Amino acid sequence: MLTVEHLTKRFGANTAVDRASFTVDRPMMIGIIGRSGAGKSTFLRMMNRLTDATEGRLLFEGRDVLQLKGAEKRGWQSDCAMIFQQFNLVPRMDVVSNVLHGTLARRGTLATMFNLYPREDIHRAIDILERLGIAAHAAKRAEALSGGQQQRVAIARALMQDPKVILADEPIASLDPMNAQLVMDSLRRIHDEDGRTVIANLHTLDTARRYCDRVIGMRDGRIVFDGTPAQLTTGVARDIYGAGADFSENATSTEIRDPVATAIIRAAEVAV
Amino acid sequence: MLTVEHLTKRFGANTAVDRASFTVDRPMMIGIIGRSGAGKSTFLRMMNRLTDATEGRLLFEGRDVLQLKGAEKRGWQSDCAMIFQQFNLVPRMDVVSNVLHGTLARRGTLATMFNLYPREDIHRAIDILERLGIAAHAAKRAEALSGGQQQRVAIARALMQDPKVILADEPIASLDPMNAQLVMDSLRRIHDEDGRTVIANLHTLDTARRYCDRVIGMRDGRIVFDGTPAQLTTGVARDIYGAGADFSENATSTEIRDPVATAIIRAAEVAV
Amino acid sequence: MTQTPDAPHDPRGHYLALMAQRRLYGGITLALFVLLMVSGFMLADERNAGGFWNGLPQVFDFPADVLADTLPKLAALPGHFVTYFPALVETINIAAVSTLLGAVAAIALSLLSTRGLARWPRLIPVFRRFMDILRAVPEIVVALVLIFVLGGGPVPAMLAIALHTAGALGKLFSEVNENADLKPVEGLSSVGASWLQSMWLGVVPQVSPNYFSYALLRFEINIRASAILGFVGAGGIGYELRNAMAWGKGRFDEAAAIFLLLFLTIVVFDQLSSHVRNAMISSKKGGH
Amino acid sequence: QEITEFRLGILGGENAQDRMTSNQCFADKIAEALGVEVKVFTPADYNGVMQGLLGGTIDAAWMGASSYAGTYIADPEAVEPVLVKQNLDGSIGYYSIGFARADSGVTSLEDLKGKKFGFGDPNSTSGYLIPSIEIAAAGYDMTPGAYFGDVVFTGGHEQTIVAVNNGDVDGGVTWADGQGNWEDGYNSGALRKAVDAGLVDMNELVQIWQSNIIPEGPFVIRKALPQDVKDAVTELTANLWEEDPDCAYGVAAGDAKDFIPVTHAEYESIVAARQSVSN
Amino acid sequence: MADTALYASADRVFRRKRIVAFGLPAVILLYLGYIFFAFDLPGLAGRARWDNARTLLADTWSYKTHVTRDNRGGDVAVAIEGERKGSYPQGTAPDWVLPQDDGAVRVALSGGQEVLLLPGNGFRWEVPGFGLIEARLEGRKIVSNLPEEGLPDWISASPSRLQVTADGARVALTRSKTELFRYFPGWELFFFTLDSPYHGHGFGEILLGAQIDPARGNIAGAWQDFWHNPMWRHADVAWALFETLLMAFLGTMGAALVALPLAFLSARNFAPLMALRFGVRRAFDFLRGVDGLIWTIVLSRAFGPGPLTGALAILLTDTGSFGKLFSEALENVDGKQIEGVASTGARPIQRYRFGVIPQVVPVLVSQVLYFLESNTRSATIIGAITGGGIGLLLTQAMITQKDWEEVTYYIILVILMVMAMDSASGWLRRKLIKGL
Ligand SMILES: Nc1ncnc2c1ncn2[C@@H]1O[C@H](COP(=O)(O)OP(=O)(O)OP(=O)(O)O)[C@@H](O)[C@H]1O
Ligand SMILES: Nc1ncnc2c1ncn2[C@@H]1O[C@H](COP(=O)(O)OP(=O)(O)OP(=O)(O)O)[C@@H](O)[C@H]1O
Ligand SMILES: [Mg+2]
Ligand SMILES: [Mg+2]
Repeated sequence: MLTVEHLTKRFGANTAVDRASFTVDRPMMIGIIGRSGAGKSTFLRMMNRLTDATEGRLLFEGRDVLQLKGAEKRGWQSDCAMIFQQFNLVPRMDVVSNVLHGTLARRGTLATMFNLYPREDIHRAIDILERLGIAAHAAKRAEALSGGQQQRVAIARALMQDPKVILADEPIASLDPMNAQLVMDSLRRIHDEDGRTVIANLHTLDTARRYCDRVIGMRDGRIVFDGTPAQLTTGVARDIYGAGADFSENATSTEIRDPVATAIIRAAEVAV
Repeated sequence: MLTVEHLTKRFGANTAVDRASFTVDRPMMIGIIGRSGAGKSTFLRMMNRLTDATEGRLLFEGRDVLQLKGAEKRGWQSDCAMIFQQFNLVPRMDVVSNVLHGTLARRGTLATMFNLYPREDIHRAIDILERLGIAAHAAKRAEALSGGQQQRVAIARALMQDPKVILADEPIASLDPMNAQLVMDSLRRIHDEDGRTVIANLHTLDTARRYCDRVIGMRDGRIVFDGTPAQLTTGVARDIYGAGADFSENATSTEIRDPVATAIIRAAEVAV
Repeated sequence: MTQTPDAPHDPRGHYLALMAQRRLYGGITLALFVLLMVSGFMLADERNAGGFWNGLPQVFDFPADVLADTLPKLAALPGHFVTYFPALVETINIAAVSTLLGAVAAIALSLLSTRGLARWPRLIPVFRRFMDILRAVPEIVVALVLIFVLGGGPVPAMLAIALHTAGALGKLFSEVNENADLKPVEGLSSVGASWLQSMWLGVVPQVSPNYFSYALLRFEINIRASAILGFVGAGGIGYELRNAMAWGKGRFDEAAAIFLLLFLTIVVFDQLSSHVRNAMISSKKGGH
Repeated sequence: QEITEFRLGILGGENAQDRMTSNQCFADKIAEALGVEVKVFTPADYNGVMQGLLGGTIDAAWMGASSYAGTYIADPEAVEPVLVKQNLDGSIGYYSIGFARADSGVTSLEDLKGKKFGFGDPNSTSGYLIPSIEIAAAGYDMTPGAYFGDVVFTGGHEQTIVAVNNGDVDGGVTWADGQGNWEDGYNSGALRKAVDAGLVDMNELVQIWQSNIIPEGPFVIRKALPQDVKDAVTELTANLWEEDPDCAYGVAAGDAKDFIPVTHAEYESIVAARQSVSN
Repeated sequence: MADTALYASADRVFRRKRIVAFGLPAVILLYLGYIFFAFDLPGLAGRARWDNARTLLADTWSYKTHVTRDNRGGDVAVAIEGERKGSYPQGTAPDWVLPQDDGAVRVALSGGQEVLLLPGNGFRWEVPGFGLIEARLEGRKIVSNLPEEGLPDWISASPSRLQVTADGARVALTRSKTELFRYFPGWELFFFTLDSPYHGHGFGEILLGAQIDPARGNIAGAWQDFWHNPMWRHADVAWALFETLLMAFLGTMGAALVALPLAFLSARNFAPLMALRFGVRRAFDFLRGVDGLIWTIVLSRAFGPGPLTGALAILLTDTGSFGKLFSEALENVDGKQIEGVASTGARPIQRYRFGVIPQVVPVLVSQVLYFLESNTRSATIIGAITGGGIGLLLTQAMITQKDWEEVTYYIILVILMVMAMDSASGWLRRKLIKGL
C-alpha cells in the first residue's frame, strides 16, 4: 500500500532524512519517534509534498507520489491530510469554515473564493465536528478555542478531506496532558473506525506505545528502529534518543496517571 | 509611633478597607495576611498615599499623614518606602539609576532630569547594593536581572530613601522559592540591623510566622486578627482565610524544605 | 468545557442560519461598497472637465512636454541644482524644526491626555479635543492665516506644520503611552517623585523608541508638507517648483531640476528613516 | 462632429464662488445657443486654465495676454483668440503699475535698489511678464540680487498688494486701468478691489512706475471645436453688451464698452516677450 | 576593596549619562539657534502686522455695512459688506441710516454717536474724547478742521483722502465718494438675504407662524431661500464639501484596490521574481515620493480641473504608500496558516484567499481607514490646486482676503468634516475589525 524507498532530503550539507525506507501493507497507526532534529517533520512534509524530496521514491498504491505535479499533486495532498503541531488553522475564520478548507482541492476556485460551499459539505463538516465533540463551537472563530479544541478542528479539517492517510506532526506537543489525551484518543478512534492510515510524529515514548500499532524510530535522519510497541524497550529508546544510562522515560511522559484528572476528562468529553 | 484609626476605603459600594485600627509603639516587622481581595494592598497604598483614604486617620509620630498635600505628601512618601509585588522598577534603566530614584523627592526636579545625582548618593547606592549582594549588577539594566535580583534592587531603592517605614506588598509572590527566601532574609536583616519598621503583606502563613514579630489578619477589609506569630494557629488561619476544615497550610507554603535547594541558595548567595 | 448555556440544540440549522445572515450582511456591505465606488466614480467623472477615458491616452502628454523641454538643456541641470539648493535646505529646515517643536508639544499633550498618567485627569477630554482640532485643521489654512499676519517666509509654514504635527503625533504618542507599563510610574510615585519626574524617568524611557520612530515618520511627511506649503507662498523649494511649473514650456528644465532635487530628498529621507526604524526594532528584539 | 458638453474656464481676481455666480448667466446663454450642457470651471491659477485648454478639457476661457502667449508657445494649434474687452474709452489695454508704501520713502525704482521686489503670478502679463521686460529695459536688472536685493513671486495680484502693504516686499506690480484717481485705486483693477474690500488705504501707498499699455487678454476658443460651435459662441459673446449688459458686467468683471474681435497678430509682441524671458 | 572599583565604574556610567543628558539638548539648542537666524526671527517681530491680525479676528465674528455717498451725484447706497448681493434696494435703508430733509444723511452709531454725511460732499463726526471732526471736499482738495500735525494714528489724512476709524465705525472721504463702514457682530444674512421675504423673521415664526410668502409654504420656502442664499451659497458649499469627501473616498479606496495585488509582487515572501519585486518597490517609492500635489498638476493636463483629477492624484500617491504598507504586512504573515491551507491541496489562489487575506485584512482595513481620514485633509489642499471642493473656496477666499467670516465659515466646516471623518473611520475600524 505505502512503500518508502531511499527517501532522502538534504538541506545544503545537512542531510535531514537519510535514505529512509519502509513498507506499510495495511492501514495502521504508525508512530515516528526520535529526538529533535531527527528528521521526523521533514519526512512527513515530504510525504504531504509540502517539501520536495532530494532523492528516493514514495509509492502509494503503486504510484510514485513524489513525481506528481500540479492538479495531481494537489489531488494527492487532499488524499493525504496533515495535522500540525501548531494546528495551522486560519484563526480569524470560524470553525466550520476552517473545516471546509478540507474540501478546497475538490471544489471550484471561484465558488470557494466567495466562501460558497455546498450545503451537504457544511452538514458533513458539522457532523465531523460533532463526532469530535466540538460541534457546539462550530460558529466561533478558531482563535477563540482552546489548544485542544483547535487541534480537534485541525483533525476535523483533515477528516473533511476524506483522506486515505493522515499525517500528524507532533499533534500533541503544544497541548496540556488533558487535551493531549483527548486528541490522541480522537486520532486512534479515526483509525479504528474508518480504517485510515495514521502516521504521527510523537515526542513521547509512552504515547507511541499506548496508541500505535507500529513505531518507527529515527536518529539523525536515518531509521534506526522499526517494530511493534512491545519491542520498544528502554534500551532501544536510549539508542534512538542517543541518551546515556541516566535516561528515564518519565522525564518526557505526558500521560495522566492521576485518577481524578482522568475522571475530569471523561466528564469534559461528555459535556462538550 | 504609628497609629491607625478607623481607616476606611470604599470603591463605590465596595468597602475595601473597613475601619481598620491598630497601634505600633516600636519598630517591628509586621506581616499582614488575608486572602485575595481582603484589602491588604489597599491598606498599604493608602499608607504610602498612592491612594486616598475615604475616612479615618493615620498618625505617624503624631502627624496625620493622610492630610498631607503637595511637597509634604511627597516628603512622607520618601519617609515611607514601598516595595511592590512586581518590583515596579524602570526596566530600561540601569540598576544604580533605579536605586537613585529613591532620592528623587529630596533632589531638585531639573537636576534629576539631567541625571545630576551627587557623587555621595551614587556611592551610597553602590554600598546598599553591596549590602544586598547585587553590586556586581550595578551597571546592568534592571530588566536584565532575575526576579529575585530585581526585587532586591527595589529594596535597595527603598533603603536609598532612608525611610522610617518600609511597606512591602507581597514582595515574594512573583518569586520562586529560592529568590523568595533571599528577599525575605534581606527584609528581616534590614529590620534587625537598621531598626526600621517593616510592614509586609504576605500570601503565605509560614513566611509570616517565620519572619514577623507581629501578624495582622484581614478579612473582607476588617482586621480580624492581631497578635504574635505564636498565636496564629491553624484554627485562626482558617478563620482569616474563611476556609473549611480541609484547609491545609501546605497548599500555600513556599518554604523550601529540600536540603539540596537550600544548598543551592547558599551557593547562589555566595556567587552573586 | 462545560455545556455553554447558549449552545445550540441543532448545530446544523444554527450554523446555516448564521452563515446565511453573515452572507447577507457581507453581500450588502460589498454591494454598497461597489455601488459607492461606481457611482462615486461616475459622478466625479461627470463633474470633471475632462473625462477619465478621454484623458487616459493623454496622461503622458505633460511629462513628455517636460522631457522635450529638458532634454536639450540637460547641461543646465547642474547649474539649476546649485541655484535651488538653498531653497531645498530651507524646506528641510522647516520640516525639521516643526517636527522637533511639534514632537515636544505632542509629548506633553499625550502625557496630559493619557489615562493613568495625566496630571489633571479631569482635563483629559479637553486635551484630547484640543489635539483633534490641531489635527483637523489643514496646514494650508494655518499657513495662509499666518502669512497674512506674519508675512511670507518659512515661519508661518513652520508654525502651521508644527501645530499639525503636535496634534498628529500627540494622538500616536498617547496610544503608545496607553500601552506603557504603569508599574514604574507607581514605583516612582511611591518614593515621592513629582509628576514631571515620574513621567520623565518612568514613562519616557519606555516609550522613547516608539516616539522616535513615529517622529521620524512624521519628519518624512513634514518634508513633503513644507514643500507643499511653498506652493501657497511659504517659501522653500515648493515655491520655486510651482513658479517653474506654472510658467510651462520654456522653464520646464528648471521644473525638472527642482523636481529631481525634491524627489531625491524625499527618497533619501524615506530610506534613511525606514533604515533607522528597522535597526531600532531589531535591536529591541535582539535582547538588551 | 458633435459636442456633448461645453466647458468654460474662468479666471479672475474674485473668489471662486463669486466667479461662478457672475458667469452663470453667460453659461446659460451658451447652453441655450448650443443646446448642450455648459460646465463652468474656476481653476485656482492661470496655469490651471492653460493646462485645461492644452489638454482639451476646457473649450473656451477668458485669458490674460501672457497666459495666452504661453498656451500658444506650448501648442500653436490649441486655441485661437476671438474677442477682447474694449474699455469705455475705446482702448483695449490696461497698465502694469509699480507701487510701494508711502512711509518707506520709496518713490521710484531708483529707491528700490537693494530692496525686495514682488511680482504676482508668473503667468500674469501685468504682474510679471511686461514689468520684468520693461523695467529691465529701463536699466534695472531683474535677476534676483542683481539690482534689487531680491525678486519674488507673491502668487497673484491680491497677494502682491497685501505683501507691499504689510512690508513683506518693498515694491510690487499689479494692474489697473489707469483711469480715475490714485487715491481710489483707479477706476478698476486689483488696487481698486483691495480698496473696496477695505484691505488697503491708498494714502499709505505711492505709485513708483507705470508700464506702456498692455493689450487686454483675449477670449479664446479651442481650435479643435466644430466651426459652428465656435461661431455660435463668438457671436453670442460679441453681442453680450448689447443684449444683456448686466450679464456682460459680470463677465467682464466691471464696466466696459464692448467685446470686439481680435486676432493672434495682436499678441505677437507678447509671445515674443514671453519667449525672451524663457530659458 | 572592590568598592573603589565599583564606585569608579558607577561614576563613569553617570558621567557618560550626564554628557548625553546635556549633549543632546545642547545639539538641539544649537540647531534652533541656527534656525533662529536662518529664519530671521529677530526681524519677524518687526514684520508681523498685528493690526492685520486684529482686522482678521474682528472680521471673523463681525460684519460691516457700507453706507456710500457718491460725491458726484449725491446718491446714497447702503450695502452689507459692500456687495451687490447685500444691497438694500434703492430708497430703503436700515433704521440707523436717516436721510434728512436738507439732503444730509444722519448715520447713528453705537453709544449714541452719529455721523452726518453732508450734502456739500463732507461729513461731521463728534468723536467722544477727541472732539468734532468736520471735513469737506473743496474743489479737488479735502479740507478739514484737523490740525496739520500730531494726529492720532486712527486718523489718516492727505489732501486727497481722509480716513477716520473709531468705535465700531470708519469713515473715508475721497474725491469720488464718502464712505462709512459700521461694524456689527455676527454673520449677517447667513440665513436669508435682504430680498428674501423670510429675512428678519425668527425660527419660531417661520416654523409655527403665519404664512409669510403667499406663494410658498413657510418651511419649504425658507429652506429654498436659505439653501440658495446668494451671499453664503450654502448649496454650493455643501456640494464642495461633498466633492472633497468624494475625492478622498475614491482616491483612497481606488489606491487600496490597485495596491493590494501589486503588494503581492513586492513582498519578499510572495514575489515571483526578485527583479520584478525590485521594480515594483521602486515604483511605489516613486509614486509616494512625488507628492499628490505634483501629481495633480501632471494630471490636470490630461483630465482638466475637477474632482476626478484630485481623486486620481490621491490614488497615485496612496498606491505608493499602501503598496509599501501592504507589502510589509504581507511580509509579516504567519506561514503556518498558509501551510495549513496548502496541505489540503488548495490551489495557489485559494492559499492566498484563505491563508493570507484573513491575516492581512485587519491591517489593511485599519490602514485604509487611517488614510481615508488624512486624505480628507489632503483633498482640501489638492482641491485648492485642481479647482474643486471646499479647498478651492477656502484658499480663494483667503487669498482675495475679502470676507474673513466666510473664511471662518469654511474653516469651521473643514474642521468639522475632518473630525467627522476621524470618528467615522474610527467607528468603522472598530466595527469591521471585530467582524472580520
Ligand atoms: N527549511 C529548512 N532549511 C534548512 N534546514 C532544515 C529545514 N527544515 C529542517 N531543517 C533541518 O533538518 C533537520 C531535521 O529537521 P526536522 O524538523 O525534520 O526534525 P524533527 O525531527 O521534526 O525535529 P523536532 O522534533 O524539533 O520537530 C534539522 O537539522 C533541521 O535543522
Ligand atoms: N482601584 C480600585 N477600584 C475599585 N475597586 C478596587 C480597586 N482596588 C482594589 N479594589 C477592591 O478592593 C478590594 C480589596 O483589594 P486589595 O487589592 O486591597 O486586596 P488584597 O488583599 O491586596 O488582595 P490580593 O491578594 O489579590 O492583592 C477588592 O475587592 C478589590 O476588588
Ligand atoms: Mg518537527
Ligand atoms: Mg494585593
